[in-house]
Amino acid sequence: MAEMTMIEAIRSTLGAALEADERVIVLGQDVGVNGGVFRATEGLQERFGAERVVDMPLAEAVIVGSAVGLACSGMIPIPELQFLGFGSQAFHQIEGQVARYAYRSQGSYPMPMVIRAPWGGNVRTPELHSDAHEAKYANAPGLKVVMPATARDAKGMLAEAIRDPDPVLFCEPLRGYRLIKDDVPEEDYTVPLGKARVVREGSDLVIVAYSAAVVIAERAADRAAEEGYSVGVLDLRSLVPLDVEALREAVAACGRAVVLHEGSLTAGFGGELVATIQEEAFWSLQAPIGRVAAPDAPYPRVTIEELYVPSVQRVLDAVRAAMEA
Amino acid sequence: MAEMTMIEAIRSTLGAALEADERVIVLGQDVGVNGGVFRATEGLQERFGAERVVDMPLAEAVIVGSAVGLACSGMIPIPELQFLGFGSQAFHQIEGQVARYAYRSQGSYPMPMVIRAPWGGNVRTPELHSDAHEAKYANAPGLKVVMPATARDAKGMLAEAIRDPDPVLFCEPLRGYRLIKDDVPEEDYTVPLGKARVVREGSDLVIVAYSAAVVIAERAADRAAEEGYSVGVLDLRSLVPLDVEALREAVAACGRAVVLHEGSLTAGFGGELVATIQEEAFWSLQAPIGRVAAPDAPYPRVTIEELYVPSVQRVLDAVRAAMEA
Amino acid sequence: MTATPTVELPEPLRLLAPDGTLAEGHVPALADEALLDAWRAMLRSRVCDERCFSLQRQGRLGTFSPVNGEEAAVVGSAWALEPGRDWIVPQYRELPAMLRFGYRLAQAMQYYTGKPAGSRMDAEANVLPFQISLAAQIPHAVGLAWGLRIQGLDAVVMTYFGDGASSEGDAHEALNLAGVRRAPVVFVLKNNGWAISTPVRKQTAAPSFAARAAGYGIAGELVDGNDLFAMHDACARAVARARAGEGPTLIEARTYRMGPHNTSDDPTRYVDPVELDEHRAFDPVERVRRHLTARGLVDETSEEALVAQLRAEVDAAFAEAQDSAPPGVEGIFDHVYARAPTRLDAQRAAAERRAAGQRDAATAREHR
Amino acid sequence: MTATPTVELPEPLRLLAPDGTLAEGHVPALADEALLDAWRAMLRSRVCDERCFSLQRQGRLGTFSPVNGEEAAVVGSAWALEPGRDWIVPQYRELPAMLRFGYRLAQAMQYYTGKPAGSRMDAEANVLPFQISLAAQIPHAVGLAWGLRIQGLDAVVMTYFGDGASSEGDAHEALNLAGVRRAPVVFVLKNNGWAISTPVRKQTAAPSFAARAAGYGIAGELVDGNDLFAMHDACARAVARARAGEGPTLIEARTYRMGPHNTSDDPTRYVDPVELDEHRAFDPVERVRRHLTARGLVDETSEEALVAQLRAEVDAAFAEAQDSAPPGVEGIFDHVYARAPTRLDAQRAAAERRAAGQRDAATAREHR
Ligand SMILES: Cc1ncc(C[n+]2csc(CCOP(=O)(O)OP(=O)(O)O)c2C)c(N)n1
Ligand SMILES: Cc1ncc(C[n+]2csc(CCOP(=O)(O)OP(=O)(O)O)c2C)c(N)n1
Ligand SMILES: [Mg+2]
Ligand SMILES: [Mg+2]
Repeated sequence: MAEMTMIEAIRSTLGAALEADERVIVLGQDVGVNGGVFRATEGLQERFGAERVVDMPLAEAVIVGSAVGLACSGMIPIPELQFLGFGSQAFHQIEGQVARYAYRSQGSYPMPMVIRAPWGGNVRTPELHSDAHEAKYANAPGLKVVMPATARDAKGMLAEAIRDPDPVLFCEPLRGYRLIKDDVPEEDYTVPLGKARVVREGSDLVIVAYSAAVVIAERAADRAAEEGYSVGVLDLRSLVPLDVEALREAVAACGRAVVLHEGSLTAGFGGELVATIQEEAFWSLQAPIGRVAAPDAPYPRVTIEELYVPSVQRVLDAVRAAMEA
Repeated sequence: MAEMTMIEAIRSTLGAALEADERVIVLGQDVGVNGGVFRATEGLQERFGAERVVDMPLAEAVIVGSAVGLACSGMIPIPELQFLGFGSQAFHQIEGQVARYAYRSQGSYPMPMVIRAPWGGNVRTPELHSDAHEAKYANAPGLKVVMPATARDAKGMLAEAIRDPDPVLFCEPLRGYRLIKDDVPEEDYTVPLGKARVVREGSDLVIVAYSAAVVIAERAADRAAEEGYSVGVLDLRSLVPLDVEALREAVAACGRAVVLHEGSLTAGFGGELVATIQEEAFWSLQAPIGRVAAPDAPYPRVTIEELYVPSVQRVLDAVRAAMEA
Repeated sequence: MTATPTVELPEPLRLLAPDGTLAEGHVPALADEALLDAWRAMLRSRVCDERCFSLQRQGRLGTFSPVNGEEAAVVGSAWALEPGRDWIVPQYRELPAMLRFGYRLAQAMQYYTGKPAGSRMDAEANVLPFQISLAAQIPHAVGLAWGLRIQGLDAVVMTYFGDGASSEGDAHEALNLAGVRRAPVVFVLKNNGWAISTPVRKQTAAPSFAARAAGYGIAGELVDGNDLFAMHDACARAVARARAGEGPTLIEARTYRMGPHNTSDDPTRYVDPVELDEHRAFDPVERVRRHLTARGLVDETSEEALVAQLRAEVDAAFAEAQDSAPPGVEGIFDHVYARAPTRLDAQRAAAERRAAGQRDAATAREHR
Repeated sequence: MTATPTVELPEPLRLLAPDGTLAEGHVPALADEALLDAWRAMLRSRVCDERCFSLQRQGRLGTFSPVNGEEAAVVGSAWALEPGRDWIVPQYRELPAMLRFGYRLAQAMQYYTGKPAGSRMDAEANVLPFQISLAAQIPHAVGLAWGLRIQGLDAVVMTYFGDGASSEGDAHEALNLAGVRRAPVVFVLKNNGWAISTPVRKQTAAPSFAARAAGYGIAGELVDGNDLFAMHDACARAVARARAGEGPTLIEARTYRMGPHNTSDDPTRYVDPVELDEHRAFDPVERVRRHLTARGLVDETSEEALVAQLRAEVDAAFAEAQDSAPPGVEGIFDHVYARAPTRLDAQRAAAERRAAGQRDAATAREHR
């Protein structure tokens, strides 16, 4: 065990994957000499050479699109989107090609690809850099969407995503890159996709969250505890596959839930969570499931981002509302 | 009143808009000489000239992106995506530019644009042509998403969308272009965005649907009636703005709901609908809200599309399940 | 210092005159059995186009895009590659090229009749599936070529796209990346004059697409796309360069779409019949026929026999495709994921129950 | 018939030598008051870069991308347009051009300090906001130029993008459309050698970006981007062509990014200090200074006074931006829609209640 930041965890998995399997190739903007703008790939080009850790032209669609071709040739590409927000430039390649190439070719050309993409708010980035787009990708069948909340999961889930024969969008929270720091086993291990993590148990209500929002959920649970509520936290870890079982169990046990995400409300992933919970645990529900999400507005400029990103206070309010309903 | 197909209704509104306002410009692939591959713009280039009904190069991002610039210049552009599925090529321009240009410029550059896009299944099209992407666009704040189900609404809502100062994605169901035919007032009129249509009342359950799925909902309601269930149908008409009030009222009145859409389930718009309903009418709910949607798989080839697109039978099964819960 | 707006461009490379005579002194590399094989492929393509059109009109086939008029562009280029070693990355109008690289006619017929198996590739086939998303395959071709080279193979990848698709961002990004990586790709841009109803003059102001090569630091060549020998010659040189590690080439094949865009299209709405007629004089099949006839390699009788044989081939392929039943529920769910989410498995189980005529006990169950 | 892989390219247009002497016989169109105005703009840019960097280091400013080294490219081009008539569509590194067309320095400071008002344009400003999405503004520029022409205005639109952004699909689609529509646009591609850490040789294999123009049937010119007069001259000709309805021009301004990409970047990781030093000899500001000094138009004393004045200007602008409080909740909700969905209004009301310290009675209520 060693304490590691999330960025260190990711870097170590990338290094191990490049080490372990010749077919692995890392490609993206500034991933080589510069080691990535957040240093996720720092030192990798030095270790593995410029043919395996490749600085690409500034063009997201061909970063992802050439990765499709690399996969067809038998490689395991790990393209990086410098920011998830610029995945929109490659959206047709991701949802229209990566996600369905195995299906289209009826298994002839699997896509064992991992698209890495940082995102997330409250880190004072310029416009478009913080945008939460996970719901759009979760609605692209054929793709898996992974959103780790801890360094330990980042390491183990990235390792699993690379081994997984299906294409994975691996979303890394900017806020967590250096702030999230936890005990990470030094040896190689994997964390399965589609198994949620019970962060804490609670008998009154469960907050369902993922990625950097898990920390917000925990703080809100702490605050709720001060008010006498026993609030659990469920970290989904991946949106696709979705751990339906864990959602059912968590809500069946306590009868109340709040779902939380950073992206805007309408058609955000929270809708999916509420729908799934009420399908699975309707008869246990003792109050409406609360949704805490950003408003239906674009991510704002930095001076007011704290008014936009869901706060501990908002989650706490939702917990109270559910408890008092 | 005259009976009109949906395609005729759309064509008539486009003609009227070009007639009424010099700033209106229609642009897209094959919209000119050919009158659009579905003839939505037939005859318009002859009437208004090649400078107002413009055949564009085959490049969705610049069809939409140049429309942003046209709007900045004071025009009212109506770009056409030949199919909604190819909106993914322009996704960065739609979600990142069109949807937020007014916000970014703090009102300096409004985007009074209507992006027209046909979509929808069971019409034997090649791959990607039938894809339902509405949930992804509904998650793009700043954009409105309109999905009419009747010729009358198509005419009136397109007219309203063109007048609306905000950008609108106007999704036209391929299946309805010629099959949907109803009485349409000949004079100019508008149908507001964000007001759902009560297709029929029902005291047991309400099916919430939009676009071509409304017909499926109606048939299922008919079949349910044969089994003694009084089932209402609510046609949402637009996803953004969402008629939350109508959802609440419809469900509060009967206590049971099934939501229906053609796109795949996970992170589809059905999740939003279920979440909204249970937020608004939780205490009225007598059974879990059923979701009927396509599976989490890409739209398949034509020989098996009927196994994919939600059928009357599936909706009926969901109605029964809710009634028997 | 000023680059003039329009660069003066050479005429397209032409080696075979419309009357079937070869350019003075040119000895085509495409000769003997390979030439006759190419000829057969061109005729097969015509026969297949005709047959598919009539089947579509009878409602027995889905949407179909004929090759009609572009046979030399497709065959001349693909015959410059080596089957079993090189690769084809098609758009949707290059069936003869795909067939040479291991795609089977019966699979094509499955594709045209809307069966998923039509895009499943045999293990030994070096072909990617038809691509509906215009230009999306071009980045794939570059990645494929790059990946094969990483693995020490000296394969060359040939990819096709149209004058319309050339306007997509993907075309640009891929051509540029190919230049940077010196990927062994031959880009065959078939300029057939039309993107559905959009004539090429509305597609671009460029006097030639080949002129784009210079902007990517790659080789470019403008070729008479209705000339089998010119296409083969230019592509063979491009393949040799690619194989030698000298990077990609952009070939503009100037050709002409002799029929409708596809079975849903009505070109009388927008094609000037006079223009169409003018182009008939340059028919690529007729041109090769004249040449082979003059050389005594084919005659009417032998062609009749060949056409009859090709018809039988196409009919057999169609019959085979007809015989393969479309999949059931598994056709929706298989291969979406190699490791499907449990929720998808639940959806599949529900769909299977429905297909078996069983009513769903509870719809919720299928979303697990 | 074969276009060779790399077209032999002329040297960039240069009119002002690094030592400040003008090319034999050249009489610059940029003269008198306009020249001094351009000089002031270049110096203002330097002063602003320095000031913003130090403010950022103190934590008083957000992410900032300096113009440093590209002053001639930006000023020379923008001074070829007519304020009040023509338009600027920027990326993010062209503040001096924006300022000439009605954007105010205090607004820029609001932008850099992360205030939404920084992208609100005054009614009389002919500028679009800073664009973060690389190359996304290029289609906008084409549409804007097209739309202004439809409305009978003979305005010219100048848009800027970098060597990195040039690889994006949007750049291609927009250049091509501009050619087709003969839109009055001048595309200024500032090739500053870098896209963050990516050198231009990894960005493209093209020997020159100007060579791309031929592939769109538009004019192209390669210009020494550190030469104020050459930039002005080439752009003035491009503007004249555009105004006369002769279509767009792609100008490649060869320049060099003299500092970090932005305030978060550490170029010592990837820039060879020797290379950087070499480029210092071509500093665009120094070059104009030498020229103006030789002509007796400026001297050390006058420059000192000017710099002091510019510093005061920048400080005043920063102070003004500081004084404008960031918005409250309205900054999140205003202008998202002109006619907001009722649900958004409910979210706004809830946010206002929260901001007022009131607890939400029921979260559900805000989703109305
Ligand atoms: C990205 C995308 N946009 C639009 C379409 C619809 N579409 C299908 S074929 C076609 C025209 C293609 O023209 P071209 O690339 O010249 O190829 P050709 O059909 O002439 O071979 C269009 C617009 C599509 N399939 N993909
Ligand atoms: C579409 C998109 N992709 C990635 C980024 C992240 N990014 C910001 S600046 C930059 C480099 C830009 O290089 P260039 O276009 O040459 O402009 P320069 O900064 O040199 O002026 C990158 C990759 C972005 N802003 N937009
Ligand atoms: Mg074509
Ligand atoms: Mg640059």
